[in-house]
Order: sequence, then C-alpha cells, then structure tokens
Amino acid sequence: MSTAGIIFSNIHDENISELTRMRTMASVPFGCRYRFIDFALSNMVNSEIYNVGVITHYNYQSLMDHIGTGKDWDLSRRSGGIKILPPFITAYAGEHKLYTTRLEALKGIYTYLQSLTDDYVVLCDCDVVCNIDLRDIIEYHIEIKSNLTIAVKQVYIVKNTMDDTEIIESDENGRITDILTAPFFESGYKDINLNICVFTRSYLLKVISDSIVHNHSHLSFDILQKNIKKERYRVYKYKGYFARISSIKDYFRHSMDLLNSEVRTELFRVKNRPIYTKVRNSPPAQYTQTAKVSNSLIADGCIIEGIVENSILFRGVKVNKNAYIKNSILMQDTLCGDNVDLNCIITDKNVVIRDGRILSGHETLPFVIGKNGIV
Amino acid sequence: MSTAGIIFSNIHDENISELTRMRTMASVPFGCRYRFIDFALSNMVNSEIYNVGVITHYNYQSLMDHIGTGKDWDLSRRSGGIKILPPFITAYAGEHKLYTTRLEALKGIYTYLQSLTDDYVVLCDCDVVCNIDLRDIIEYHIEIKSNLTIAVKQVYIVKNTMDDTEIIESDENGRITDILTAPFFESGYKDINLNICVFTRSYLLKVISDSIVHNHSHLSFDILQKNIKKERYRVYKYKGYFARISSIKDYFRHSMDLLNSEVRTELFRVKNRPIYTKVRNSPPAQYTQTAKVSNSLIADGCIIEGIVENSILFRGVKVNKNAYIKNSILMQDTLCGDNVDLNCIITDKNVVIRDGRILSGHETLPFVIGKNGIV
Amino acid sequence: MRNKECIAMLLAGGQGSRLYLLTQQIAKPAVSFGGKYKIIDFPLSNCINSGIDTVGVMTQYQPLMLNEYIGNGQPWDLDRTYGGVMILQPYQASKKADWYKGTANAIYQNLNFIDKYDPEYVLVLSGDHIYKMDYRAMLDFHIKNNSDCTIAVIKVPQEEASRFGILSLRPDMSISEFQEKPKNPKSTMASMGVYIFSKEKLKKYLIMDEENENSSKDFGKDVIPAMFNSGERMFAYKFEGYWKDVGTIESLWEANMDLLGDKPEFNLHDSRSRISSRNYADPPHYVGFDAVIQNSIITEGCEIKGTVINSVISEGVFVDSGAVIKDSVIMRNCIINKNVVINYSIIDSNTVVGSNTIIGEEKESSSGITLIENHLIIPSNMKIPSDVMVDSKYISKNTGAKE
Amino acid sequence: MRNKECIAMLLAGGQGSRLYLLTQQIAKPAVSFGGKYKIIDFPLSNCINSGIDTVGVMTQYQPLMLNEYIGNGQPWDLDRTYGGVMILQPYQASKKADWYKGTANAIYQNLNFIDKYDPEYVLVLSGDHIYKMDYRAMLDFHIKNNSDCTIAVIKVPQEEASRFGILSLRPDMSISEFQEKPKNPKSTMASMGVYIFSKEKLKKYLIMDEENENSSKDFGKDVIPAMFNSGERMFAYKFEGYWKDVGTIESLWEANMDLLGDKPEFNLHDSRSRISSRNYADPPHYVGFDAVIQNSIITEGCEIKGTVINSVISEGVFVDSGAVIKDSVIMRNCIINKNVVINYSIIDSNTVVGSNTIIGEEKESSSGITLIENHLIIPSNMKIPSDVMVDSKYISKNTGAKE
Repeated sequence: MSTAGIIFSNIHDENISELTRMRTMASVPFGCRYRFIDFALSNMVNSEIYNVGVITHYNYQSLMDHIGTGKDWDLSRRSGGIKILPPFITAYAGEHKLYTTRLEALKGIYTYLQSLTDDYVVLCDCDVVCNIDLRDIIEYHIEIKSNLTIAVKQVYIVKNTMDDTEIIESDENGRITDILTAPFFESGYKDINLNICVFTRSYLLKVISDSIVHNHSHLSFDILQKNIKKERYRVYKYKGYFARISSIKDYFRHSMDLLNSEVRTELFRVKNRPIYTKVRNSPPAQYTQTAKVSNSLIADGCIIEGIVENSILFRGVKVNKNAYIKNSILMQDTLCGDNVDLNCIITDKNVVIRDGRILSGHETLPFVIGKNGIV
Repeated sequence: MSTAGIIFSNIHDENISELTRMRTMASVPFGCRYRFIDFALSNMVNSEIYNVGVITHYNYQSLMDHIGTGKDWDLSRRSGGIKILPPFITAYAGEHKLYTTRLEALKGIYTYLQSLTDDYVVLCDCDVVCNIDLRDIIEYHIEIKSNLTIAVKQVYIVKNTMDDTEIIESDENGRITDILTAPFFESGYKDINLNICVFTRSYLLKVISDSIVHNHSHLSFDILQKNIKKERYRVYKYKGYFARISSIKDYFRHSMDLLNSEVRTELFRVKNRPIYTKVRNSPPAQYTQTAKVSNSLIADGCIIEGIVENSILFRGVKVNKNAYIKNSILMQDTLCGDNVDLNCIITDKNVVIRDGRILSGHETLPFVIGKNGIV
Repeated sequence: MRNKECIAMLLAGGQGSRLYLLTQQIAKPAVSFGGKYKIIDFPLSNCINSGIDTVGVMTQYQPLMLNEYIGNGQPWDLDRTYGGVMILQPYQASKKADWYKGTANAIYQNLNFIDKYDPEYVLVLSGDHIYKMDYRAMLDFHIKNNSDCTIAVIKVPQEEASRFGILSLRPDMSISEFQEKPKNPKSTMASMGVYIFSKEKLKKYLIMDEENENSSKDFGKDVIPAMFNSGERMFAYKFEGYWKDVGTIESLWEANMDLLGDKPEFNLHDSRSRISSRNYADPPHYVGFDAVIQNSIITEGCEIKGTVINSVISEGVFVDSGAVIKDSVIMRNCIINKNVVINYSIIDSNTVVGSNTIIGEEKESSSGITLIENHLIIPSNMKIPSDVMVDSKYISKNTGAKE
Repeated sequence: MRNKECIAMLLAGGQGSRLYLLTQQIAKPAVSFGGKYKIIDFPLSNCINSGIDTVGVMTQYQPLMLNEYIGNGQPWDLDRTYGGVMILQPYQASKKADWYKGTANAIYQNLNFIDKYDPEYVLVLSGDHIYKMDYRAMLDFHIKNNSDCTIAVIKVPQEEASRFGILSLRPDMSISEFQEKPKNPKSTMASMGVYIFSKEKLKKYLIMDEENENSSKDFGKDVIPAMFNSGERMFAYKFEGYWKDVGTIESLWEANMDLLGDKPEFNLHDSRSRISSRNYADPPHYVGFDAVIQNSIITEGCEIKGTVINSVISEGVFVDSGAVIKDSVIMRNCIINKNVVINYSIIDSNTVVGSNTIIGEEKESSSGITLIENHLIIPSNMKIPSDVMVDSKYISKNTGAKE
C-alpha cells in the first residue's frame, strides 16, 4: 500500500490576496511558526508518505526557501523525498500555459504521475489546517476497493454564506451520490469536501488522460459529477479539528482559534504526529521586567517588553516598552516601537510600526500591513 | 574572500538543439557519466564555493532530477548549498517575461544577488568542459583589485569560421582593451572568452541596477564594451584543457577528445579536484566471453557482448552479440541488438537499435537518434 | 578529495561528576542549557559559524544520548559527504583495545582521523563551555604569527585567577610563562581550553607524550608544557566576550541567569552568530489569561498559566495556575502543577511536581541550589528545602517517613 | 516521533581473522567485493530496498574505516533525521565500561537504542554475507505466522550441511529441531544468520541471557536455543536466491567469480534491487587499443591496456600493456605494470606490481589463492608462487635473498 502525495500550492492564492502577493498559499505564515504547507506535509510524513510532489505555478521562491533541502521534514532523500513540480517541466506544458484548476495542474504533471511506482496517490490542498492520519483514509480506500475517496467533515452551513466550499452527499454506505459545487440551499448540517482525497493511481491516470483527450478542465464538474453513478467514489468522514482558510476573515478567525486549548491539543499535541516546520534556530522568547502577556501564543525569538493580549506573535517579533498589542497577528520580525497601540492588526513579515503609532482594524475586517511595510 | 557561484543553465540551448529538446544545456549528458553542469559545479565545489545558484528558464525537470538534493556534490546544506533559480521568482520577473541573454537572466535574480553576503560572484556557462581552479582567478581578481576578471584562453582562430565565441584583447598588464563579439578578422592566435568570470559583487549589483534603469539587455555590448576605458576589467589567462560545445559537431569532436589520455588526465585525474556527478549505483561493467573492445570509454552498468571501437558508452548501455559499434556515442540505457552495425552515431537516452540495423553518420555530421527512439 | 585547512577535535569525554545527578545518564556536553540548547551546541555552532566544517567529537562516557543528539549533524549543517561531524569512540585495533586514557591520548588515538583530512591546522575544543567565538579570527591570528600553538585566553577577575590555567604574556602576545591553578597568579589571563595547533607539531608532541610513561596524557598538564619547554612558538589569542565554564551546579545556574535581563550578559538574540540546536517540533508557547512572566525566557512547547520570574523555562514545560517559579531553571517537559512554589532550583527534564509542593528557598546568592533529578514524580504537598539533591531515593525516604 | 515498525541491528563486529591480511586494518564488513562494493553494502542496501530505514551497526574492531565508509549514511539513502544508519560502539556507563562480549551482548548493550524507536520487530543481521534479499517479505511471513522468532534458511548441498546451523522443519515451516554444525545433518536447511524477533521476546531473552553466567552471549549458540527450549513460536523463512558466506579467502574469491559469465550466478545488473555503495567520483574506465577483456567485470576509474580474463577489477586499477590477469580479484587503485602475469590471486588495494613480475599459478580450483596485502610495492621481475600470503616482510625477505 505504498502511497505518493501531491500538494497544490497555488490553487487558492486569490482567496487571501493580501498575503499571497509575493508567495503561494502554501507559504503563507500561520500559527506563530508554521506555513500552511507544514500541515499538509506533516500529515503526509506522519502517515508514512515519503514521496511528495508540490505543484507550483508562480511566486514560489518563498516556498522553495521554506522547504530548502526538505531535511526539516526528513524528506531529503535520494529516492522519493520532496520535489517541487514547477510549471513548464513536462511535455504537456510545452505551450507554457499556466494552469488554473486542480485538473489542469494534474495534466501538467501527468508524466510525473506516470513515473511513480506507488499504488495510491493522496491529493491535498494548502489552505487546510488539520492533523489527520491519512493512513486511516488510505486503509479505508483499499478495504472498500474505492477509486476515489474524499475526506469530508460535517459542519453547519448557513444559507447563502457559502464560498467555494463543495458539499458532498453520500448514501449510508459512504457512496457519493452528489457533489454540489455552488450550493445555495437552506441552512443545516452538511458534509463539506476537505480537499483531501485518495486516488487509486491507475484510476487517476485514466481520469487525466481522458481529460487531456476531451479537453476537460475541472475535476468536480467535468469528471466527478459525470461519473458518480458508475464509478466507485466514497467519502471518509473525518471528525477532528479542521479549518479551511478562504478569506482574510477566516485567516484571522482560525488563527485566533489557536488560543483555544482544545484546538491546540488536537492540532499540536497528537502523539507521534507533530507538525514540522522549517527550523530557524531562534533563541527562546525573552520577557523583560516590564512584560505583561496574557492569552497569547508566542514563538521563539520574540523579545517582549510591552503588553500583549489575545495575540499571535511569530518568530523574532519585538514588542517595545509600553507598546500595547491586542487581538493582533504579528508575523516574523515585526517590530513594534515604544507606545505603539495595535488592535485587530495583521502584519506581514518585517513590518516596522514606529513609536507611538495607533492602529486598529476590526475582527470582521482586520487591517493587513504588507511585507516590509513601515508605518 | 567568500565567493558565491552562478551557473547559467539554458543560455546556449539552441546550439545543440538535437540534445536540448527536453532538457537544458546544463543537463546534456557528456563523457559516459556526466552532464555538462557537473564540470561547472565540480569546479565550484573544488574551489570551495559552496553557495551556488543555477539560473534556469524552461525544460529544467531533467536538471532538477540530476541535481536532486545536491548531496552528490556535497551541496545539500541549510545555508548555502545549491539552489535552482527558476523564472518568475523575483519582483523583476513579475511580468512573466523569460530572459534571453545573460544580463536579462541576472536582472531576474537581482534580489537573490542582493541577499547574498559574499564579496565576489563567479559566473559560469554550462557549455564549458574544463577542470579549473577558480581560486586562482579569484585570488588574482582580489590582488589586482579588479571589478571584473574574465578567464580567457589563447587558441588558433581560423578566419570566418567563428561562432558566437568572443575574442578579448588586453594589454601587457592584463587590462582588457577590446571585446569583439562577432569577429571576422584574419586567422591567428587569439584570447577567447571562456565565459567564466569573477565579479566583485557590489560592482555586479551596480551593473545590473544600471541595466534595469537604462533597459540594457546585453552584458558585452551594452555594459562591458562601453565601460572598457574607465572600469577595471582584467583577463585571467588559463592554460589548461578547455572545450566549448557550440554545435553538434563540437559535441562529437570533444567527446572523442576524451579517448586521448592527456585530455583525460587534465580533466579527471587532477589531485583533489575530481569531477562529481549524480551517483546512479550501477554495477561495474560486465564483459562476456565474446566481448572485444578497443580505444573506448565505458561507464559502469554496461554489458558488452559485441565489438566496440573508438566509442563512448554511457551507463547501462547493452551491446549484444556480434554487434559492431564504432566511432559512436551511446547514451544511458541504449540497447544495441544482435548484429547491429553503427558508425558515427549519437544515441540519446533509452534508444533501442533493433537486431541487424546498420546505421552510419559522418564525423562532420553525426547521426543523432532522439530520446526513447526505436530504430 | 580536497584536504581541509583546519579541522576541529572536540573533547566531549568528560563525565562531569561535579554536575552530579544531571550527568548520571548523559555526558556533560549533553546537559541542557538556556531553554533549548545543550552545552555542545555552542562549540558545534561556533565551528560552522567560523567556516570549520569538519569536527571529530571524542567521547566514551554515556555517549548514547550525545550520539543521538548529534545524529548526522544536520541541525548544525554538519551533515556533509566529506567532513561534517563524526563521533569518535574508542575501538579495538588488531592487537589492543584501549579506552581513552586522557585528553591527549584521545586525540592520539584518532590521529588517523586527522590524517585523513590532512589539515594544516587542528583546533582543539572542549565540550563544557558556554560562549560564542569566531575561531576563524583566532586561526588568522595563529597564521599571521606563524605560531605552533595558539591558546585562547580571557581576562578573569584577580580573585578568581587561581581557579584557572594562567598565562603570562609578552607585548607581542607570545607566552612567557604558564601557571596551572596558581596560588599567586602572575596575570589575569586565563586559558579558555581552546587551542589551535599546526598539525605537524601537534602530531609530534602527541606521539612524544604517548611514549612518555610519566605523562598523565592530558593536554593542559602534559602536552602544552612540553611544547613550551621545547621552545615552540606559542601565542595567546585574547578573546573578548562572554565565556563561562559550566562544570558545577552553581556555574550552570549562573550561566542560565546570565541570559536574563534587559541587556543580558550573554545575548542569544544576536543573529550574526546564531546557535543551532536539534529541534523537537514543539508548537509555540502559550501564555494563559492570568500568567505573569517577568525577566525570564520561555521556550517553544510551554504552556504557562502561573507565575515565572527570573527563570529559564525549557521546551514543553507546563506551569499550571497558581504555581510560582522564581530564580530557577526548569528543563524539558517538566510539569509543574497548581500552586507549586519553586525557588533557586534546577529541575531536570521530564519531572512532574505535584500540586502545592514547595521546592527551594528564596535567597540572595547562587549557593545552595536545589537540584531535582529527571523523570521524577514528586508528590503533592511536599516541602523540599534548599541545597539538596533530590532523586527517587530521596523522595521515597521523605514521603515514606511522612505516611 | 513515530515509532518504527521494524528496525535492523547489524552485527559488524567481527575481526574476520580467516581473511588474514585483508582484515589487518579493517573490519570484515569493510572488505571489498565485486569491483565497487564493500560487504556491508549488501545488508545496508537490502534494508533500504526492503523499506527498513533504521539500522544500528554494532562494531568495535577497527571501526574507523567502517565509520568513515558509512559516514552519514547518504549513499544508502540512510541519512535520516529520525532513523537512518547509526554506528553503535561500546561505551562507558556511569559505573562500568564494557567491550561487547558476544553478538547477543552487543545487542543487549544497545537495548536503549532499540527502545528509542520502540519497534514491534527487530531484524538481526550479520555483516559477512553476500546476498540480495527482501526482508519485507520475511517480515510479512513473521507477522502472518504470529511468530516470536523467524530464521531465514537456505537449502545447501547435503555434503556441505555440516558446516552450517541446520534446522529441521515441520510442514508449516515451524522449527522442530536445531543442530549446530552437525556431523549427521537431519536436513539441508541452513540458517543464514538473518533473524526477525518480536521486540518484547528479544528483550526478554537478551536480559535472561545476560544474567546467565554460563552463556557465551552468542545469538546462535545461546539465545536461539534458549527460546527454542522455552517453546516460543519459531519459524523458518525459506530464501531462494544467491547467498554466500565470505568468511574465508577461498569463499571471497568464489563469490567474486560468481559475478562473471553470460548468466552469472549472482546478477548485479538487476535494477529492481540495486546495491548502493559509496562513490569515489572516478571517471569512466578506458580500454586501450590492444586490450583484451573477456568474461570480466571492470569498474570506473580503470585504465586497461593489457589482458584481463575471468577477473574482477575494482575502481582505479591501471593494467599496463602486456600484463595478463586471469582468474583474479584486483582491488581498488592497484597499479599492474608492463608484462606482469597474475593468476588465481587476490590483490588488496593500492598495491603496485613491478613489471615482469609473476604472481600465482594457473590452476583448476579455488584452493591455493595467492593473497597480496594492501599498499605494497612489489618489485619488478619477482616470482610469487601460488598459495602464499604476501606482506612487506615477505617482500623484503624474498628480495633481500635475491640480491
């Protein structure tokens, strides 16, 4: 039951364009010390998937910098390991077209998928925060002899508030009966597509080659919906913590979720399944005599002289004396000067907030300050 | 005197398009077990340059496969090591234009060059076969406080037969006095540009930023020729073996050079300066009772039952009984069937020559059989 | 393969018996320091930061944890195909089997390791000091002076000089006299235990020392004096910066405390020379609603709900609400339950302290540190005084007595 | 960290004294084989090809070359952050210092290494056999049978059975009887020295064995019989394929010869299970104008101008014109000068043979191999007969006598 992994690094970039101007969704920082891709990658490694391809498109330098040699995920290997799959690398992509959907991306790596020897392929998006044992899905997939098994989770959906989340309906045997790509139904509990799925590789290759021949471009519309009746598509019902980030509001809300002890336990304190990330070798966080911190997550490398409440501080953040940071997310190496007052702010990397600045957003519309910004 | 390296992987692809349809110049196989980039990379590693960026453009999957983790050159490192620098990775390349000259390529990696901490940068092309101690050039560059030092070699040039090789004229102090980019002079001994040069990094950054501002696009035309009088440009006179591959005829001729013991000694038997390549773990070459081989270079992994003369056999080539291979270059995993007769043939990877086929090219126009071809 | 200009030989053999319970199961260089580090992180990081990429680590006492910690050297960028970090343990040769008999003998037994890389210079380090140093600058000094042996020295207070090897220097920094732990020190320049040798000289004196039956096979006591007495060119390289021998419980505690403050004596937040360590994939640390953290350092993986003042808290430590930790060092994965009070203590890793227990006493100085062993379970409502060593025997004796 | 399903413990401690001069300075697993391999490449490659990525290599005899060869494990894709290949040498614990007293004791001393990865199964290997084997299939067999200990066996010719540990089997492959080198073997199923244990059982019997003062602390002699006598579930896994113990000069020579031929007994060109080895960056080998190479294997870095028949030539060997090498094994970097004649010999690495010298004699069988030590310089015009061991003393004696 050898399995390869494929991660889509760019698919949802437009959802949080404030943070993806210079990077892929995969390399957006999250949770003090992680990038989104760390969750997908760690889930794979922790599920003994050691052959992982990351499909990229544009803006992937920060992703390459983050992954580096792959050693931090123990994926620096002669055979297998982690591979960046950039555009223009295969015969199909000869026309230098860039893909816009998952299926287009998969067409671009058709020869790569052909060259694998694994029986199964796990596909995973990068806007997904969870700690899931993929072996459970793969074993289920094998046991029921499925062609495609999609992980779903039951959540309460409010009418007319849906983004591009897909709803998957299935019968009592877990057989998929319908896939709703743009639902505007009544409110209620629905199974949503986690965009984590297992394909039998031979079936995946068949789907892609069919799509190339017929010029199909969308996996759900053009393939899954049409074949629901005749193919073995199943759902796997996941019950653990799951967050999908499809707007900057989501980003803010799910970041703040981490201040909840239960969420932290489900994400970070699972036995044998830690979330790995690039090691930066920052020294431990330093609190001075004047520091006052409550209900916050603080990364290594921070130096805190001021007041921090309900906030997320990434590595290397410095909070000067009398600064008052609340309900904010400060990314790597943000510097908050003396007497700064921040509320509902998201700073990207290397932002400098000068002494005395007072900035405030709202939790429904946090104020995002771009990379290297000086305020 | 810390120095970074930059290798151009695509610049000369069009010169031997027969072999670069699916790969960069850098990843064209050469000399039984190498790719062109192995010479540039090994020269850097052997000269204690451990921070190497490879500028790529298109068709670089085979290059990424070849380099892998970088471990085979001891360049798998947390800081430094080998980095692929694909297009679209920097601010300058935001418009998704692909570069066509060295200077355009350098503009694309301006921010990368800015981020380095090294004082000097060695630039190197990928169509260059030599074993050179770059430390000698760098030390000379530092000693004479040069801004740019270009390695040259004196060769006999025949009138009107020049390709795009540049001729560099210098005075008795090594100061460059003229750069001739399209010479059609009389025959004679001239210093040709090896396309290996050392820049002081601060000067290189100045040149690039000037070029961005003034929209210059060619290093020699737009920068060097114009500034010859006022800037410190010097030549370093290299005397060792050097081959530049600018046509398929060159490729054939310089491959056959390797059958010359002196060339092999100068390239491969230099103390402390071996040429590294990707390790393939092929078993040693196997000769059967009927094998008959003379004046040939044979890689590990070959199985030889037939006759081989004046030829270059890459890894995994199989020569069946009564096959007669002469004056040919057979790349990785070529299979020559029984009673095959080949003369002046170049086979790309995975070619199959069926039993009894007779093929012949000429040394001035070797017959090239493309990758995966079956004859 | 290329030869190396300079390789390092790191003497990590010491049991460090003055660290008592902390080195029961591990070698001294594997002792924790500063929240996320082991002592050996400092010389290893110094090496790679100085461009020295080949380090032989000589060890024979409880090497398992050290071996495991160093692994393939990847955290320090020392996982090289040629060079990198290698553990050098004693071994059996064709005819004889020898444990290392002293620091000089340890290197003597590994002369073939040195020969393999054929360096011009050999840097000899020990694994029990906390400092950041650019060995490259020292090597340049060694080369410039055409020295045979260069010893790094640091100025120490006059009153402490008698605890060190003291060097008297001429104006050109050449060494005019040695005193090993002198009663009446003639100088305040103390040897840091960091040596650079020109390889051929090192080899010559190690072979001579090996043949000398009266030698104790020690670098400081035998090899250096022998070189000095033979009139070799010996220089001292003056180091300015933080340097601390952490060979005792008190000095280990002090060195941890030196990391605290608005302007700490030893600043780890200097990004020019980062200290690398093996990472355990812990999440960021969480600070609770009512937590108080002052003048302390807190490492990833912690959950702090109580009060932490003037303390160093390592990875994965839980401090429950109501607990108060002052002037203490808490090592990896300890659990400090509700209303525990800890003062002037070092608590080794994976220990659980039951609620309401009181450990140590408030004091003014570093003497009388309470030391708690690793993997202990300390019951609730206990009272452990200052200046004791607590292991499982202590616990069972003192709780047994109570019931 | 995740636990591992199965880890391997590789016993590489043996001096291999029956390989004489070949193991003067190196451990047996570091002996060269098949042109570009060391013996240890085979078990290491088998492990990674079987998906076992954690291997402890226990060694104490001349480990330096083996340590250097294994390095960070990178050639075998065993340079892992978690797992990978690790050298386990004897060490000093808090109170005692012990060399390995036997194969069982070597693993006993490293029980904490095993515990760290907490595997369900432990694969025990030895470092002196040449074979390609899928340990995964054996592990599946072990699991399917709910076995406590599974021993890999191979069918040997009846006449050779008395040289091996022989197992009698029931139809379900469970083991009914053991015979160690029996005079009258009851079966032809020989143990290959490859064991899979369920971890808890292994631990239990190793601890029992350690406490047993009469035990010789050997796997085959003590631990396996003890398990058998206690009625544990023990099965044999039948291996079909090439397997050779290369513990003697003759068997090492034979194993090399088994690589030759149109259909070699042992085929290295099978790409499904590639054997990895450390690479030395040698250029391709060159075959000269008048060279004759028949039924031989030639490795990278060679320059062959003479005649090579039925022989195995390692990396970087020079064979000058007029030289004739037959039925021989030439190891790394030897130089064979003009008109040298070599028959039925093994020449260890880096030896130079002067022109016109004659070594060995043409023969019919593998007995009476001439063995030449490494780094020798053999003068011109010498004649070395068959069945001798040649070291520097031999050379000086025989050339001294001539002059």
